Amino acid sequence: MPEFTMAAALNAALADALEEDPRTLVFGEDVGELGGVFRVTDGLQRRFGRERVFNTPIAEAGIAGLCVGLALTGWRPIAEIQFDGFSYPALDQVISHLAKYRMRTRGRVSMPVVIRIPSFGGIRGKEHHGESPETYFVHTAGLKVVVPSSPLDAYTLLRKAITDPDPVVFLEPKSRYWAKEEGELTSDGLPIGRARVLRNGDACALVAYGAMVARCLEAAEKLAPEGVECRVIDLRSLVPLDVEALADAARETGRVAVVHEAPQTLGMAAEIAARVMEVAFDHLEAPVARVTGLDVPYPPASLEHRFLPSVERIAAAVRRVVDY
Amino acid sequence: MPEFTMAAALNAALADALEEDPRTLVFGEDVGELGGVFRVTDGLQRRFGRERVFNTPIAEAGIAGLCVGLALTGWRPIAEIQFDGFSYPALDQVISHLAKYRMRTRGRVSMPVVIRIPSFGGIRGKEHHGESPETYFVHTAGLKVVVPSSPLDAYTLLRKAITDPDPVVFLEPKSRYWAKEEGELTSDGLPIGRARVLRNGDACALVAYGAMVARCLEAAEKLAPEGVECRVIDLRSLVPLDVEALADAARETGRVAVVHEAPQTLGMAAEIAARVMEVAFDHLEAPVARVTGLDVPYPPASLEHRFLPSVERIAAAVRRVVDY
Amino acid sequence: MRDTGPSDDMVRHVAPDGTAVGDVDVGLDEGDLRELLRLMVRARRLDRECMALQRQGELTVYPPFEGQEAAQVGSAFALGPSDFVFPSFRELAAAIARGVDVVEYLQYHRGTWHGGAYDPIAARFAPICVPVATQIVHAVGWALGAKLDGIGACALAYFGDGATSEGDFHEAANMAAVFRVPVVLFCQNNGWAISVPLSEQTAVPIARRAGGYGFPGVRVDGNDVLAVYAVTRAAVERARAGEGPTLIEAITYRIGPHTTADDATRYRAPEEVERWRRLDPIERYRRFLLGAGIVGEEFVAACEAEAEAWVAEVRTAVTALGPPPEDEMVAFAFAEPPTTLTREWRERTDA
Amino acid sequence: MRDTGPSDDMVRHVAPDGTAVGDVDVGLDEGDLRELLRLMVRARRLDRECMALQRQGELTVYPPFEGQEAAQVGSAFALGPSDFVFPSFRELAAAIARGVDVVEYLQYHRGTWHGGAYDPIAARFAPICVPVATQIVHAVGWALGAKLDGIGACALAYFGDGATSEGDFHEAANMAAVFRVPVVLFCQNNGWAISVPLSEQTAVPIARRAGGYGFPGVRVDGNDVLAVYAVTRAAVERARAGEGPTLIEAITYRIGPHTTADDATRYRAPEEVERWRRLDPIERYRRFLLGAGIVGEEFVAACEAEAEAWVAEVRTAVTALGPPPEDEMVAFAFAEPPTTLTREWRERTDA
Ligand SMILES: Cc1ncc(C[n+]2csc(CCOP(=O)(O)OP(=O)(O)O)c2C)c(N)n1
Ligand SMILES: Cc1ncc(C[n+]2csc(CCOP(=O)(O)OP(=O)(O)O)c2C)c(N)n1
Ligand SMILES: [Mg+2]
Ligand SMILES: [Mg+2]
Repeated sequence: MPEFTMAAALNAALADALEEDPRTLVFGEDVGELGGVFRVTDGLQRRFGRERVFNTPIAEAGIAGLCVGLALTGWRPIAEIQFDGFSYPALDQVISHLAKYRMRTRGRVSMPVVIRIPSFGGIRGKEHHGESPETYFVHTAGLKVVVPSSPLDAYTLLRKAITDPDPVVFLEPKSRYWAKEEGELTSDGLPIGRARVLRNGDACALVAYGAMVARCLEAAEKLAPEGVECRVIDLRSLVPLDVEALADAARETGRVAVVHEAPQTLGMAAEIAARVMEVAFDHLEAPVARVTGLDVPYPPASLEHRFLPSVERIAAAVRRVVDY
Repeated sequence: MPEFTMAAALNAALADALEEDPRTLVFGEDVGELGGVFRVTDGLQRRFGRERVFNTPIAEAGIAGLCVGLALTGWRPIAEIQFDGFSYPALDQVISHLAKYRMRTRGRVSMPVVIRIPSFGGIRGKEHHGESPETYFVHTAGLKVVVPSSPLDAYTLLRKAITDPDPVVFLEPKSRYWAKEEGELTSDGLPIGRARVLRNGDACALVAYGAMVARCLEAAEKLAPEGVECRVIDLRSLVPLDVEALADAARETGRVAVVHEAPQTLGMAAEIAARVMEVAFDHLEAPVARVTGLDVPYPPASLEHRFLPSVERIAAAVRRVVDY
Repeated sequence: MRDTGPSDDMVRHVAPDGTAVGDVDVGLDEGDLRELLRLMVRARRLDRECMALQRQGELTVYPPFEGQEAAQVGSAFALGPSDFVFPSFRELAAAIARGVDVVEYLQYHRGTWHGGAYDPIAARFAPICVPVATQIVHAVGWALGAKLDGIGACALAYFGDGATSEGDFHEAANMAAVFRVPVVLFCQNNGWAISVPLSEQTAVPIARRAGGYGFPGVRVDGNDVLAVYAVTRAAVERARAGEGPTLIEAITYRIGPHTTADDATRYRAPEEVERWRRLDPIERYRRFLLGAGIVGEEFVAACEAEAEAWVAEVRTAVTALGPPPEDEMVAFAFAEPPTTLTREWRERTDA
Repeated sequence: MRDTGPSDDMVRHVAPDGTAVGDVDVGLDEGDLRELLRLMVRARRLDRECMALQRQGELTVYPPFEGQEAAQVGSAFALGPSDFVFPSFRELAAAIARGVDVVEYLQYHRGTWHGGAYDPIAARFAPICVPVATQIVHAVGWALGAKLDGIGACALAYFGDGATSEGDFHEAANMAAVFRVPVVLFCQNNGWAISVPLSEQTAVPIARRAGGYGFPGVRVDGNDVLAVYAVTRAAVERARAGEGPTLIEAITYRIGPHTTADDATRYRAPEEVERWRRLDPIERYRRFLLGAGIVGEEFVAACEAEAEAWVAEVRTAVTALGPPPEDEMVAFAFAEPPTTLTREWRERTDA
């Protein structure tokens, strides 16, 4: 069976989309000759030409705004923002236009746009290179937000994001770019809006996305010998949220811990805790635990291990929830 | 006793701060001759001169960035962003710099900056004039975020925000600018970080901020004859959050409903629900209810009443929580 | 200084008193020349009606354009059917000239729908855009798409003097230059951005910005409809020929308040307004046409009568506009509303 | 075209072969002239050491500045003690010239602290700034504050060619012009923004942007330390005299990769790098000084030896830097950490 890194799987997804749909365009800072700072667009310009795959000036608001105009002329833009921390200058165009365009045109103009953003921490990066920007997008009504956790699913999610009629913010866990997975790439498979269960267990549900999924699986491995079997849920899609999967997990295990890198306050775990309480209050045996980043700016490389959820911290949280 | 509108109280707070501290500056779009589109800076330029109170070009990132530079030279900038929806171009400067400066300089450089933003809906405003931007700021570690609900407290909170050593995002509920309150203006009083209880009751706690506080009080009035006495909590400060006040309310009433205008997903109610569950799980008799805006872009004037929490919707939620 | 009237380094074909300045042949036939007047008369009449409707509570806040008719009509008239307009929020006159359904347009100010209740694609007129300068980037994106499609069409973005201070103006202008796309950046410099005068917005004339990006910047008397037409036409042809963007600074004036919520007397002198009233674009053009014998007084009267009748119809249609079906709020946010949203909505409507 | 070397419309005092071009008296005495060489030699030696340290795993990603020593040292040397520098992330040479504690500076690249581990206020050197162009706005804010304080000091913002495409560059430049503040906008045009060549970033020379804001734009040979000094000095004096901003475009070249994480061979030809190596700023200045008899070979050798010894000390100090106390993460986020945060931290450390 073929083996793919996440970077390679994403590259294949872009190539296949460019091949299949002549209206797709790939652009962003350094996506041309260089192939992007993570090589996700490697070789695409050579293969599809400088008209369909091109560098932009350093102008993130401009990049997001270009997407709006291009979508109006019937193109399908797939834009890259170089890093999480550089998505903020684009927020106004994303919030005020990209997310609202369909609604304000009474459904007449759709925005089939994908904005790819290498995101999250854990690579001993510089300042502004370890941000978890999902809350800014998830709270913005009108966007879809997805986060792959593995190479094969990254391919599927990206292909689905590209054909989606609505704008999709596609957050790539850069600490997992070089993780490998064996299997076939497919554009079928689980749609956006559906979570996947990666491990079964009835003691506690561990809910995560992106790079934290692997840590949750590790924590689950670690806990198993203690007789604590965790159900590990990879959310994949933060918007729409798979509330059924969360409800099932909460009803069946009675215990939920949510893990993410973003700071705690109004991180995804807050939403999941609130939702789980709404749909499964009577089944909950313990409060939903949040294992998250700290409510401080992302720290320098030498402290990031104290900021990010570790396998130990996840396991400890599960134990607390289970012992509650 | 004197009577003040919120606009007048805020104007007085600015005037008193400019008077007392010669290092304070007030600037933003149209804050000069015009006195701001809501007249909150009325007369300040005439009184304190064009050097201390001045118009800026239309450049919100610029306005936020100016604050950083001015704080570095020891000034205390009080900037106005004209409307909620126009705070988004400033997000990068706020998130990447204003919020992080103290941390990245190891505490050596503080950012005693206030960014005032007339916010929220309910005034039949145009697009981009009814946004509830608090989540974007609350999730951003390093900022304080406050929202007054009444004229006298608006004065107190603004004075405290101005003397605070850290950056404070000050969200003014524009639908309450002309609401009146009698009493004395004071810069003492409840600090930032503390909520206030505006009504007592043991059936359910209603938690809100800004314009929704008045609606909660109305709903509480409406529910009282049914024998349902609500405790109404005005959060005032979204960051820091008064977790004690929330914990007390949850423990004592066992039932909590949170009301805000922002869309539900990752709105403040999510955070409050998660916190309340964390600190008072065993006391909760019902899931924390969220009475919020919808997860869609803010609608046109003729539909905003269906988007915003109404007194009826708040009351209905309390009844559901109480009957749970 | 500049409020003494347009200065001399501007393109001008018709002087304020209606006399021709040099060659007035801008390539329009007499029918077109009459049409320009007809459109401006209509536009002004509707603008005044909207001010009245707002005062009567039939519209929410309204941003009048009186004084800017020539700038808008002259420029919009220079566009072809496949060109695409990216307006800000004050371009109702341009919308009229482009044939946008004005009743649908006024849903915006009626508060019954947002940005584009009209069909923006069919009308070749993007949704009304309030966040200052953001639409300029969209115009560049559209122009890039049109260039890739090789359709020989161009985008025109309208924006104000104040908008040129925003980062989005810059990112758009620079990308337009680098990508060499067919776009016209049309600035209506009306002297004010709400209460902020031009001198607090920029230290130099706006047209000069163009040199910093490497494309032409042209100043034109924005109250001279023929000059505006000619300058825009040239920019459009340049764009279509693949020669890239042009920045046009049309010097004009906002006779009314910023919006109906504004009190302009707080920041500007009545004499300034009076000076500009004497530079009225419609009056100037009327005199020109009469002087050149292209129209007679009866044509002017007919225009006014026709505008009157049309506006009466618009008024009836606009005041009949009710709120949209409530569930449209949910129906149009996504192609298919997520179940979380439909559930939220159901709970709300059940309650 | 431009990679054949600096073109002719640039200010230049010393030709690439080290001979004087016209008047070389820039108002520096011989001690200062020697100091410029000493600083550049130190800077290059440290830069190369940092590349080595990174390869040895002692630093995280490092952005080298080799080739840009004259641009940075010449400009920083033109500043007075109360002027304030707003660097981007590649200004270690400027930091050296300003006397910033380089070990503290290198905490950034060591990954032991963010932006400004040195004291930015005492050093008159703002924290290292990665988000492209954002620091330019801070410089304008600082300059506005300095103007209000009447302290006769000026701010200097460093940024790259790529940074001029960002909205923040524009908002800063325009506000600087409107407020007429004492600021120097110093662009090191090193030909590349990571893999994007200048021609994909702007359609015209960057100095031309200045005309769009109404202040002077100057191009200077960025590999000629005397020319850079002279041009910056003039801009600083202009700023201090209350005459407002200046944009300086220093034409230079990044000899190394964008950062140690970059592979520059993917996007640029080795011949281009070779051409620029022959325009080396240190070699040029060394020849000039030798030719003018201002220094002898032994001074050059002494500079190198001194740099060597200094860098050895820096190396020892940097490699001794351990992670900061963990609770600093919490201690410095707010003046007083909120109880929610201290509780979060306590739970974590207890766990
Ligand atoms: C990003 C943003 N900031 C602020 C505003 C508030 N605002 C609306 S119109 C306006 C002035 C615009 O001036 P100008 O560009 O000259 O256009 P004009 O109103 O004169 O037509 C301002 C500041 C806005 N709509 N968008
Ligand atoms: C806002 C933002 N966008 C993107 C980046 C990623 N990035 C880092 S350096 C760089 C290129 C900068 O080029 P230039 O301004 O010419 O400076 P140079 O690297 O050549 O010194 C980019 C795109 C960033 N740091 N900030
Ligand atoms: Mg204007
Ligand atoms: Mg560069």
